[in-house]
Amino acid sequence: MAVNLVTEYKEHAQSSTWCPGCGDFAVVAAMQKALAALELPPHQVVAVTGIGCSGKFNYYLGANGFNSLHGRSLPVAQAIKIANRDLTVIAAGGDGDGYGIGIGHFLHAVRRNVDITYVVMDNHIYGLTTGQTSPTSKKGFVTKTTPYGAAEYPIRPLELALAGGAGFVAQGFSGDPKQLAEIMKQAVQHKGFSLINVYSPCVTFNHEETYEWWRQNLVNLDQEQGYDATDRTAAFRYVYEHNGLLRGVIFREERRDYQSELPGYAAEALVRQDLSQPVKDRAELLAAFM
Amino acid sequence: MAVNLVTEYKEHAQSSTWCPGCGDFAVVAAMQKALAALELPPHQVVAVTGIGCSGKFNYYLGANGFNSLHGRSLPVAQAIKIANRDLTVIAAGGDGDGYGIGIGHFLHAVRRNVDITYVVMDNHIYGLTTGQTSPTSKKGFVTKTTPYGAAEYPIRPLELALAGGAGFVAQGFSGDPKQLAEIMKQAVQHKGFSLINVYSPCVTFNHEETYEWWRQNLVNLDQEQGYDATDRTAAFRYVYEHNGLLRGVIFREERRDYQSELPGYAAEALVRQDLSQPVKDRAELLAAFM
Amino acid sequence: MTNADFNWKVGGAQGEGIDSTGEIFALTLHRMGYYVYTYRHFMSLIKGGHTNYKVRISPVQRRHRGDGLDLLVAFDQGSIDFSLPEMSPGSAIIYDSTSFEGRIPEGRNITLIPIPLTQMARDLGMVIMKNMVAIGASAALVGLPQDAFEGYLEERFGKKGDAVVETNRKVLAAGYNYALEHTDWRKPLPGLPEASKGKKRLFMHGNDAVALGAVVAGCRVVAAYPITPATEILYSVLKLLPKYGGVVLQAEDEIAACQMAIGANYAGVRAMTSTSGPGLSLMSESLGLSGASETPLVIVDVMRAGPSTGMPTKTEQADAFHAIYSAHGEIQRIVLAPSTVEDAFYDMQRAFNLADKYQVPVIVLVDLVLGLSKQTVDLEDIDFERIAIDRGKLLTTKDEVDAVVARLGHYKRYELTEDGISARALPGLEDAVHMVLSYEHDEEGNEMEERGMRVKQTRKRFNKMRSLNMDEWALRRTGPQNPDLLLVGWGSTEGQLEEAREQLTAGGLKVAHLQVGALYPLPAAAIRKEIEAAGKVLVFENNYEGQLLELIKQKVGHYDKVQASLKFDGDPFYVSEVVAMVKEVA
Amino acid sequence: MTNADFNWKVGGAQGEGIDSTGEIFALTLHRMGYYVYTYRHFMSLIKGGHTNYKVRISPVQRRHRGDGLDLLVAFDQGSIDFSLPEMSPGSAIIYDSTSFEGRIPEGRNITLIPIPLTQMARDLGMVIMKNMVAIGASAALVGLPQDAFEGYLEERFGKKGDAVVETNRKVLAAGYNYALEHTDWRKPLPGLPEASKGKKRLFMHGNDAVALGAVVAGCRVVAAYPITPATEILYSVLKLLPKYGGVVLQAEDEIAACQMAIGANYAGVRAMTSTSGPGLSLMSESLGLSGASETPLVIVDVMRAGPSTGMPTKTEQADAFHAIYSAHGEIQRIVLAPSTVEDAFYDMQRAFNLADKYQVPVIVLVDLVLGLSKQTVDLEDIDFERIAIDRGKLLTTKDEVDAVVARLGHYKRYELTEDGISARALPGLEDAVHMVLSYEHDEEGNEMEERGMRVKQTRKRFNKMRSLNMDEWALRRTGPQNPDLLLVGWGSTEGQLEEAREQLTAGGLKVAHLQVGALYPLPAAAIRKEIEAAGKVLVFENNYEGQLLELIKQKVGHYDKVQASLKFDGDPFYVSEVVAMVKEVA
Ligand SMILES: Cc1ncc(C[n+]2csc(CCOP(=O)(O)OP(=O)(O)O)c2C)c(N)n1
Ligand SMILES: Cc1ncc(C[n+]2csc(CCOP(=O)(O)OP(=O)(O)O)c2C)c(N)n1
Ligand code: SF4
Ligand code: SF4
Ligand SMILES: [Mg+2]
Ligand SMILES: [Mg+2]
Repeated sequence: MAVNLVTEYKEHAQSSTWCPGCGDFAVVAAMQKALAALELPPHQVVAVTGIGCSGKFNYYLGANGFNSLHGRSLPVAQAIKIANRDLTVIAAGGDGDGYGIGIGHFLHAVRRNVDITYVVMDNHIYGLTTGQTSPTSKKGFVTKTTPYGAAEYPIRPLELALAGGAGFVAQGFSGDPKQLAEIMKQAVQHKGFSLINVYSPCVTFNHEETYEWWRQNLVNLDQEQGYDATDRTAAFRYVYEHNGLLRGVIFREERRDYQSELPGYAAEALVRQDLSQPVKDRAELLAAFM
Repeated sequence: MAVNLVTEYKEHAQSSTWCPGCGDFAVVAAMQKALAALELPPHQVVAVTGIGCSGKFNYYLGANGFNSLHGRSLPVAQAIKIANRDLTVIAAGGDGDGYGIGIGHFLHAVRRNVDITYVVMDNHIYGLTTGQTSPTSKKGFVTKTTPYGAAEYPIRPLELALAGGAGFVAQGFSGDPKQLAEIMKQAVQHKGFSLINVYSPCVTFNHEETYEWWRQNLVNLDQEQGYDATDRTAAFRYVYEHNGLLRGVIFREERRDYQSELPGYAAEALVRQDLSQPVKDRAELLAAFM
Repeated sequence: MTNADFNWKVGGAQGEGIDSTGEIFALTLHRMGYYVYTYRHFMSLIKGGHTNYKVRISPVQRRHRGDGLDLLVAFDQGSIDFSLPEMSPGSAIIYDSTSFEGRIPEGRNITLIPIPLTQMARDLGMVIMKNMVAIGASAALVGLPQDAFEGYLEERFGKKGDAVVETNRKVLAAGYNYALEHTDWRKPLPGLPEASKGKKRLFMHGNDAVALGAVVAGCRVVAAYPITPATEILYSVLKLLPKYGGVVLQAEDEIAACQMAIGANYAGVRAMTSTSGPGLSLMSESLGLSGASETPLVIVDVMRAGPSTGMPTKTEQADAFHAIYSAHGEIQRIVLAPSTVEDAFYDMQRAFNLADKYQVPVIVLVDLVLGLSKQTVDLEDIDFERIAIDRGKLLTTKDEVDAVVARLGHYKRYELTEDGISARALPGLEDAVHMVLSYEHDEEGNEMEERGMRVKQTRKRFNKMRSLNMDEWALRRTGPQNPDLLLVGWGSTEGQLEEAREQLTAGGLKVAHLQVGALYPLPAAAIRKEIEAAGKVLVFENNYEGQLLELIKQKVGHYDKVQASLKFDGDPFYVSEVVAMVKEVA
Repeated sequence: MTNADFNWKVGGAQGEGIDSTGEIFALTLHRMGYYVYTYRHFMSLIKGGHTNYKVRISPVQRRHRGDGLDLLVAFDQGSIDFSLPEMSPGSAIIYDSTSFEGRIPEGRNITLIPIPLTQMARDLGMVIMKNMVAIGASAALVGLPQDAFEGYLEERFGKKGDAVVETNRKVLAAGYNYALEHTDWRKPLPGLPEASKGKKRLFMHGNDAVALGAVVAGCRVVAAYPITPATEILYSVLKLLPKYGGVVLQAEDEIAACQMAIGANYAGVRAMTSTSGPGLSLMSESLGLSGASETPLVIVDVMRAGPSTGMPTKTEQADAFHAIYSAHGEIQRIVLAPSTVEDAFYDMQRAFNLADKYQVPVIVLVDLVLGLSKQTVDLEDIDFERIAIDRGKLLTTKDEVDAVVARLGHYKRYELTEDGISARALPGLEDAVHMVLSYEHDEEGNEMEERGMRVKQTRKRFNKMRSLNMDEWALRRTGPQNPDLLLVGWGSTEGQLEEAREQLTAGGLKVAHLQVGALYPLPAAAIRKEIEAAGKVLVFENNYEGQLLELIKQKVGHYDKVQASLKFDGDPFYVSEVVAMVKEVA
């Protein structure tokens, strides 16, 4: 079943224009594997992206896709889930998309806690626009827009997600698609907003943070005995002290998702409700205005 | 001198339209006191605000003021400082302004670390628009837009500032203007971006978090022996465990500010540089295009 | 005609309960069977600052606040000063003699009626009840029975216990009696036809009608960010939606709100956002997204006075240019402009149907006056039977998808069709997995830049609106054919223009009135006919630039006989101003 | 005329170094003394996908890429297929016979020249040097000496050591000799007048000119967010600004970028933002803020094909409506549209001066072709002597403030003046403490809603532009008076329209050409005169709606004789297309 499903995803996918070796290939493949493992067929999944190389995630995933605007995947994705709770909704994009222009939506999505999964392909660079500094670029990073080195401190997505109150925070690495797929499975299953930040190398424009570099510098939490992913402040300290160079599930906590808090929100998807009911309720509706 | 300066500020101030008892009065008064104590006369200060009751901060402060758009005080304020480093620049606004629509600018201002001070009058409500849920409203808070209680988890500004890498994070309370003025003095003196979140009661629309309530629930860090405001992750844990109900300086750290990182940024304010120099450098400038 | 009406107003400082006082008065008279029309003057601050609430009371339906003022209740001198220009000859002012001594200029035929409103309220209950004293006094002087407000007192204060009801009743009675005893000024309300008495009608403003219209039209997600004067739409919708499983999302900003509306529409649920100018300015990129991805979108913009933050509590009709032209690049869109509460109700259905049918953004422009002026509306004019939900080419079942697949081999979201409209499949349907996107694309939704397909997709996006004929329904016209003068307006000005037309007609002028209900596409052919048949044409707008007139110039033509009559001080037209503007040129 | 030129192109897959190959070729010929004009065809993806770089080589200045193609270097069959329509009779194609066998349709008079580019590069150096082989081969066939690229090789590879230079030289020579030996196709470059040989000229594109123009005009803060095709402005500015203490701020988004530009301008530093359509759509609220607060602002929009994300690497002229009309409420603004690199340079000065003088936002619309096409520009045409910085009514010293205080009692930021312009004091000056704001306000900058002052401030904001007469300088005209046909264009179409005019004139038609350099305020009176004097008028635009024509309809009038000639496939006009469109109607 799962294998067939992966094939099904691939059949719907467009042919890729990513650079050979781009980390994002592994992200798509891992997601296909995770969704297949969860027995979710392509037509029940919607992937919403912003703009960037990573924004083409849904072209290649092979599920339904909404390629929205730069930085705006999350509002669209949240609304889709609210409109049709039966869909599995994945939002995806890049570090510029999600933590630059889109960081406001990110933090509000975190606290709104709609049941979607957000995958950020974090390559510490603006790929599609051919190599400018991104908000996760390290201080001093030299790019076309920062010939003298980036002057800003980088955004720390994991710490922000933890501070923002996220219920599921994880980090993956394109160099380990197996772990990534496993994380994705858990994230999709998590009820509420889940973040997966993926270190996904840009082989064309970031020559510092290469596969090799990540491989040497990332601590794999799956191998860290005694790491407690249920203590938010401990997780914060751990991430901070490791300068974010971790992979695995950083933190998880059950919390009621947004939909569960909504008055009147029905078990049946909103999109399938009868629209003509109010006409029958005319007297009652008008009574509110008398 | 200081006393005269306070008078000077008051002379330039417009007459107030805030509700009697509004917490924001104390915020303005504390700022006047702090600036006066630092011997900064009104004409050397620019206060930039967004839109909200709190957005009228600069009308009543009596310094130069730029009342910008809802959520946009910070980009304007940062640019003013960069354009004229001799000015003392204060950005100010409300919880909706700064942590709702403006939270993206907030986090990027934190990491950019331009030398300005940001004061948020946090009343957990949208005041000017007459009482809707704000991003800092607690979960379940009943307002005009959340008759069934707010469904989202609140934004945690202190934790976010800490996670975002802020160099100076403090919290004040309108009910203790003396402490507030002292915090403000330190914040203005801090080189780099400083945040002061002020619990500033809205006496008209928030009947839960009143002066009394705050007074009873806030822990005053000035009286907490052994609190270490220089350990970021410890501060994070402390704030988190106290659910943000603290007042005093939460965290401080010296870090090079943005301007110090800029190539060519001169000691003399940009606004006073000779604009005609390039005309003299014609040959050199054109050489780049040959 | 105007003489038959009665105009009442209460004015004071913001925070004194002026609005609720006005609303009590209006609602009670409304329930008695009068047509009331209310107008709120308020400011963008919470306490202090002048505010007033005007109620026009008439046996016939009125669409604006009225020019004159018969009885003013003033809680401060500022309220008197502010409303003096409106006061009719023979009118009266009840003022709170506890707090000040009312003054009016010499020579004005106005009766000053001092009543110690605060004192009486304090003595009998509490200070805030000065409003009830004032209502009692007003009731007495306009010839209402003392128990006219009885029902309302029960309804409003019943829950708080009998004592509260009783105190209010007492305070009101005291005002009633005090007034009868201390002044002989009287002006009775207009008579009420027997058939009207106690007739059930609606009391609502344009924002209510937008909310109701949206829900009845099938809207189930409203994503918005609070902003004056549009927030009331949220309040109304919050009352109506949860019953239908609908969701009101308070977004983090207007960008998110609009993107959410797009997302929900994509998922197949009718969704909208409501905002005012500053929010609309943040939605340009969303307009582009809706247009390029061909995802339906409905935006309601309740227009306040700009530019920028401007005057948030004042009215204007100056967002038309932005609504029609904003967004880089080229998309199609539809811009509607209701003139009445009823229009607002029906236009929401129209907006959703058009958005679904043409898969474009639809913007509904409501001016502040229309949005916030509560008024009496006849029950039969909010006719749910006229509501027909038409979702256009929407594939909602596997069978429908199968039919497409049988025809095309596979489902194509952006199929090039005769009419330019491609069937939209709900995400979630088997065999209809598809991409929608903001990039240029081929029929399958693949991003591409191939010139030929680019041209075809562009043509398709524009051609699909060819079947839309605004000329047929977007104009409302009164008056004779071939008039010497044609008054043209849009939005809430209809009431004033109509009354002005009646006055001018009575004065012997051959005047017609054309109200334009859609700005884009502009019903150009129909407007041209009207202009050409008229001797002189005046376009009345609450803006500086004459935006409708500019559109007419662009889409219809330049005519020397067409002129703009503009008011842009944040205040709606008075009929007398309209008439004066006409006299200037006629 | 066109025959005298030589058109060369290299095409292949993105990521193969096509751009730098093209640029080496172009720059070398430029330095030899030719006028070159380059055109990049590229896509919104990093690797794969077709890309090409065309170089038009001429002894006279050219403003567009040219219609024909004399020699194509193709690294894949796709490049041949893509460029076939352009190939001139008698032209040739060098293709990389290592990777494919080139095919062309039967019956085309084109010579196919197989050269094992990859193989030769691999044998002598490394694969990427196939570009050098191709350059060598091209040089041979167009009659360039073998050492023509010598200087460039030194400059580019000198730092990497003699060996690298030597290898490149070897590879190039191999290509040169191989071509001479294996084909007898030759087409010499046009002759170069003695005076031109080795003449120092500039090689730059519109984005360079914008950057240079801005810095020379005194701009010291550029805040922007990366976006194709505007990012090059940042790159250029980054080269120029630090020397003057200037700051390039990469903002978190375009909203912040534009607000930063406003903030810096308020503080007294000339500041701008640069963006493309999607970014411009995010700046509507900033336009309103600049307009309402009367803070100068300069925005450069390098237009790409929309709508929405659209086709980021393709050209269009479709942001005019948004630039002119976006922002809720009503503000004044100025919209400039340079047609040439030189215009772009001078327009930046104009933009900053106008923004300072009128305290309004100024938007400079540059189309992608103008923005990205590097070309030869005469040194004397970038004349710094023509640059005069005029900051308008700006108070920068205590003395100036004192003079105002002496006159008015105190400084008033929004003083109601004759010309509508109020003096702007730098923040930081004693006795000039003041507020600027997005709310409506009185002269002192107090937020207020008083009707009279509202009207005055609105009038002031609009009246201040009365002294601005675009008719005087915003049009460029060639050709006879009272022409039978008038070609109208804006932006980068000038080159094509001008060559078309020359061709049509040679064909016996009485044709004139009018290039419009400002869209708002539109130089309406001057345009009217031109239209009225012409027999027929065609407005050429790279958009679907005919935006300039719509503006003409709105501001000038409707004329049957005026028609739109539109191309909206992302590709600029060819001269032949212009001529064909003319023939359709003439
Ligand atoms: C509003 C807007 N601004 C700018 C752009 C241009 N743009 C497209 S992608 C991108 C950055 C991409 O970086 P990132 O999000 O990190 O994705 P990556 O390409 O690295 O995967 C930018 C700036 C745009 N499309 N829209
Ligand atoms: C773009 C935009 N959206 C919405 C508004 C309306 N608005 C004005 S103030 C405000 C919220 C104010 O809340 P807060 O920032 O907490 O300030 P407070 O009034 O509580 O001090 C809103 C939503 C606006 N002015 N501009
Ligand atoms: S540019 Fe970087 S991020 Fe984009 S496809 Fe290539 S490797 Fe991937
Ligand atoms: S509404 Fe609240 S925040 Fe606004 S002035 Fe009144 S008390 Fe202060
Ligand atoms: Mg990236
Ligand atoms: Mg607040």
